[in-house]
Amino acid sequence: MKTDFRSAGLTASEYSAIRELLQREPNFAELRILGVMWSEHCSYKSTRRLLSLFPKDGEQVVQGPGENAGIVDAGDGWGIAFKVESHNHPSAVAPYQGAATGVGGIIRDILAMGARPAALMDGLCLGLKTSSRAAALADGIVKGIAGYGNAVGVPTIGGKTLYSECYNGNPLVNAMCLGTVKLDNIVSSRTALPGHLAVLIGSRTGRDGIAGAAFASSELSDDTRSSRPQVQIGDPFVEKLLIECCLEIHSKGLIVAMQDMGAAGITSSSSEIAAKSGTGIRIEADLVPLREKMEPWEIALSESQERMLLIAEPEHLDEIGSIAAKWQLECAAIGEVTDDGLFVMTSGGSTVVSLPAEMVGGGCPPVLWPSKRPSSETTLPDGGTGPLDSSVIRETLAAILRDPGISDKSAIYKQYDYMVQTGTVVPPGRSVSVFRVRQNGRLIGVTMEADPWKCSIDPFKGAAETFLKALRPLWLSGAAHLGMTNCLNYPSPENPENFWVLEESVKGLAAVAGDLSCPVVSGNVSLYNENPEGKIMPTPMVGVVGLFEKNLLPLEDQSASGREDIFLAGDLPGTLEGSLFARLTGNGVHEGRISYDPAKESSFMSRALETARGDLATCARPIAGGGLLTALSRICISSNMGLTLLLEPPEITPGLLFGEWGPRAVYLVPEGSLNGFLETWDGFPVKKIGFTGDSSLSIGDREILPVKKMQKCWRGE
Amino acid sequence: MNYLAKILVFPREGVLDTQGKAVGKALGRIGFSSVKDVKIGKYIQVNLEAKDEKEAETAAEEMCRELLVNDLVEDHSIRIERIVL
Amino acid sequence: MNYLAKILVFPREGVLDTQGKAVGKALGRIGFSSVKDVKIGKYIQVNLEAKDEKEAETAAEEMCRELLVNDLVEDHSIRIERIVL
Amino acid sequence: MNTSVIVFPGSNCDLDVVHAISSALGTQADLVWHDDNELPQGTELVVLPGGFSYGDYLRCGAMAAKSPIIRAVIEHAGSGLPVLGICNGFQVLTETGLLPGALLANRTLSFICDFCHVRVERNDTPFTSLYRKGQVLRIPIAHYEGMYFLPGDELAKIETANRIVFRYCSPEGEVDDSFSPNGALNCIAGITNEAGNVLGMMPHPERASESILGSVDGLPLWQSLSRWLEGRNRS
Ligand SMILES: Nc1ncnc2c1ncn2[C@@H]1O[C@H](COP(=O)(O)OP(=O)(O)O)[C@@H](O)[C@H]1O
Ligand SMILES: [Mg+2]
Repeated sequence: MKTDFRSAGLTASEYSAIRELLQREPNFAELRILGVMWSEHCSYKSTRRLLSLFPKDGEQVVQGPGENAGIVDAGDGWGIAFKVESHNHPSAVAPYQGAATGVGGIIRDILAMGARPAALMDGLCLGLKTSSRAAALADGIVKGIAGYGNAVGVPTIGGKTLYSECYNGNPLVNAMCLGTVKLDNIVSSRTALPGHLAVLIGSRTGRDGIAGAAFASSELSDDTRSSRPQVQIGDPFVEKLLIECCLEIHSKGLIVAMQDMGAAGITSSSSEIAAKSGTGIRIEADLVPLREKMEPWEIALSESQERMLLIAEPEHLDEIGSIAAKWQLECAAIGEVTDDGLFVMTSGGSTVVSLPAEMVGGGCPPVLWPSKRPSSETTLPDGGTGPLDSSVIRETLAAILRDPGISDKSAIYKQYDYMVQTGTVVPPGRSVSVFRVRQNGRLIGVTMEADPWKCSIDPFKGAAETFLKALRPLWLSGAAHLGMTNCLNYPSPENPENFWVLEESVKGLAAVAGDLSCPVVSGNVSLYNENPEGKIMPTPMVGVVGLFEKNLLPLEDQSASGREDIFLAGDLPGTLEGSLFARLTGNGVHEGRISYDPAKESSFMSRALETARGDLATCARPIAGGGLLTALSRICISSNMGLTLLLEPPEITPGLLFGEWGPRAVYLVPEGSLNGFLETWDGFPVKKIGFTGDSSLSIGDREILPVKKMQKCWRGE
Repeated sequence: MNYLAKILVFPREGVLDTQGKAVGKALGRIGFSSVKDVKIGKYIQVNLEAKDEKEAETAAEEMCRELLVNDLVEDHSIRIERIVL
Repeated sequence: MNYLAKILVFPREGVLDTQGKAVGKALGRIGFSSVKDVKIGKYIQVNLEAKDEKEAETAAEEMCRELLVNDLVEDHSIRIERIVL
Repeated sequence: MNTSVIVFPGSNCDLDVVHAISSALGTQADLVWHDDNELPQGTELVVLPGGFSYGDYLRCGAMAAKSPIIRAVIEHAGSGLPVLGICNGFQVLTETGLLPGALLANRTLSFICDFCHVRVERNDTPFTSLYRKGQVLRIPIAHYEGMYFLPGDELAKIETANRIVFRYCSPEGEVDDSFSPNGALNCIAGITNEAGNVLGMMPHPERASESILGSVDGLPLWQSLSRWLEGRNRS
């Protein structure tokens, strides 16, 4: 059969590299396999070099990137495994199933570490509600996350949702999972030895999603049906059984190594285990339990969901089989670990694939796309920046509270079971989500952030700010960060300007990771997020995990009693570039300069942690999207309490009220804590700006909005 | 005139029928050993007005395309019946 | 011999068909003004072995009683078809 | 209190119930696999926990109701000992026939996870003796199919027989359809069998049993059961 490397998704130079490495022509099955494994999605060929810029080490890091998930130390011998993964392309085509299987996939990554999945977060970038297509996608995506996460019994405790036109046809679905694992009981994928068996547990294999990874590595075309892989269907019921089954097998000490089957199914899972363990592996296609008749190469590449690959010693096979039977799952020894370094697949007694495992998993030559700084400096309108009068403030604030990115997200997260596992201490809807590790009682804070607008203005500083936006709420609540995971969502890297933006963003994230010692322990890359109608803004999605000291409860972020002073910690005016205010009004975009000041962030961090730990405030909230007035409004809205700002007219500028960027927070401080609070913040810009009470938000003696009205705007009533 | 469009929607060939699979297993477990396979879909019955059968059918097809069926994962079939009161 | 038991299950008269109502409204909203009423039920297709049609039908009835249908809230109808290979 | 928590394939609140009982009463509960034919010796309380048994496919609770262990649960109930079905467990109880009615899709046609308020209608059951009659509980729900349904005449019968234990209500205790999150008939959130020893409820008491989780209004339920069983053992 004449094999066409292009239809397998390979370039001419990759094809010649393959012939070079093999010293022969690959056969049809091998070509298909390499086409998938050397796709962007599986090989990270465009970004491997960039990702190596991330600082990965820290004393709290138990497992850095390279395994199925990273692990950080959460005290008392327990660790938190976590990772974020995108399912953008599938969700654009089949929103419910795409989002559902995204959740299923990330859960299995956590499971593969031997961890019990304990919490989910979802980062969603959705199109505008005014587009009916985007609205239908958004609805399907949320229902898919709910449908899967709820049934599988892992609470979705928070996330991030933002809206822009650029996501109308390119929605982003970034699912993050966190699991708890005993540190002396972590499973690895690099511990296989020759003679061990490869055991497949879970669902039967069908034709789902064959070559799905390759699909995720190109732009979306107009045609949504033809040339698509078969849509993968998630079965959360089977996933729940798979979790319990694998954890039971693991608790009996029967697992040598484990790997989930994600993109490129059996091929990627088995070749990765072999490559990382420095062994070979031989899979017999005929032993794979099938749903329908399939060719060996299809079996090799099927992305049927809810399957795990276990490596086990032969004498344990029976016991593994009986545990799988108890959980009503398929279980089959489909091959064995060998010592020849080859990934081999046999069928009907003959060899259909024989490739160096190393070459399948990590052999794709890196691609160095040209990089070019975009020439067209976007010139932004420079509106008036003088003091604002009350009616403008009122209208602007009302518009901000109604903005879909700011307004109430409960219509989304109430569809998620965010309480199952009875560990959710701070539910969705807050600036930090917090769950309790059942095994040791410790509290873990989690945040997820993205700010594509800031990344569009300056990808380095924008990405750094994105990361910091995820860190600051943790510090304010009292959690010390342990590590970060991220998903790099970008358009095609083949465009030099896109690639430059990607490079700069990675550098920005790496800078923060290094400067503030928040190592990157896992992540995911999703490129080619574009379609004929347009491309997405640069959208790094950052997830950060933090740990609370023993017996410390998270500091509130939205409660006022009417007896506190309001302090602003941080610079008085923020910066309007890339702010929501600038987007809504096209005004004042040049007030303040964007900056990244690691020393200042670090100083902010220690004071914020000290404030929370010393119980020196009753409420703390970062100033982020929508600026100071928005942060204050959120407190008013949820505590049903007004406040008065003591600002003089020259200070009442858009930058102060609506500026963003940098370490800034509002604190509510009761009288008894004033001295301690001020001592803690001595040496950092801090200023009393008002007090709580009454039923409206006012500036001086001018009422801006009654709380009732703010609540209505925010709830979209 | 009044017609009843009876629409069956079921998982496409090759698409995993998670529900059917689970129900098939359960039937086996409670003693129906003769069961070889179960598929589960939706049955939608639309009562609509149309001037003739042809028009009713066209309308039903359109409803399937627009809302009732996700043709990435589902197939469907339609039967039109005249309602005689 | 192989038979296909085609089973329709739908909400009983008097039981609120929330989903049917919602779909009916949605169809109206997107422009299908001729729709008067929508009912939504389940379509279950059981592939089973039986010695004749009668036996297949009895088995299917029993499956409905035992598992597939909850008569408190659902009605059902069964059609048996012989599968000719 | 000797508790058996039944685990069906797809149950996901089983460990939560075990945890709540142990933190409320300091006693350990046993997990019992649905495939077993017997309850452990000495079982006093049986809990059918929440979750998605068999994926909630076909009808919630329908396939679980056919599990081997159910016969033992029915016998247990027949002996007058308490059986508690929470959420999916309630659905299993209606499917087994231990409780009347059915739980249909929420009128919102969406999954709802939230705190809600329910009023205690009876405190003369093994489950509720430590509540006040009329007490309002703040307690979570998390379900897609929670709209309690029973045909009119039968509904009237269980009302007359005073079998409603919890009703959805306002924070102040006013019962009205507008406070029912799912559209349940007569705002029914929990009912018992005739003898009063089988309770099915949609809200999750195990999620309201520790102050760190935002409510302890579920605690008295475990304490009531424990006290009732102690009293029974004494007599
Ligand atoms: N997709 C989601 N899933 C769960 N929770 C979400 C989701 N989107 C937003 N939230 C929650 O709603 C709150 C507000 O979300 P958002 O406006 O996106 O974040 P921020 O508060 O950082 O501006 C956050 O507490 C977040 O955890
Ligand atoms: Mg993995």
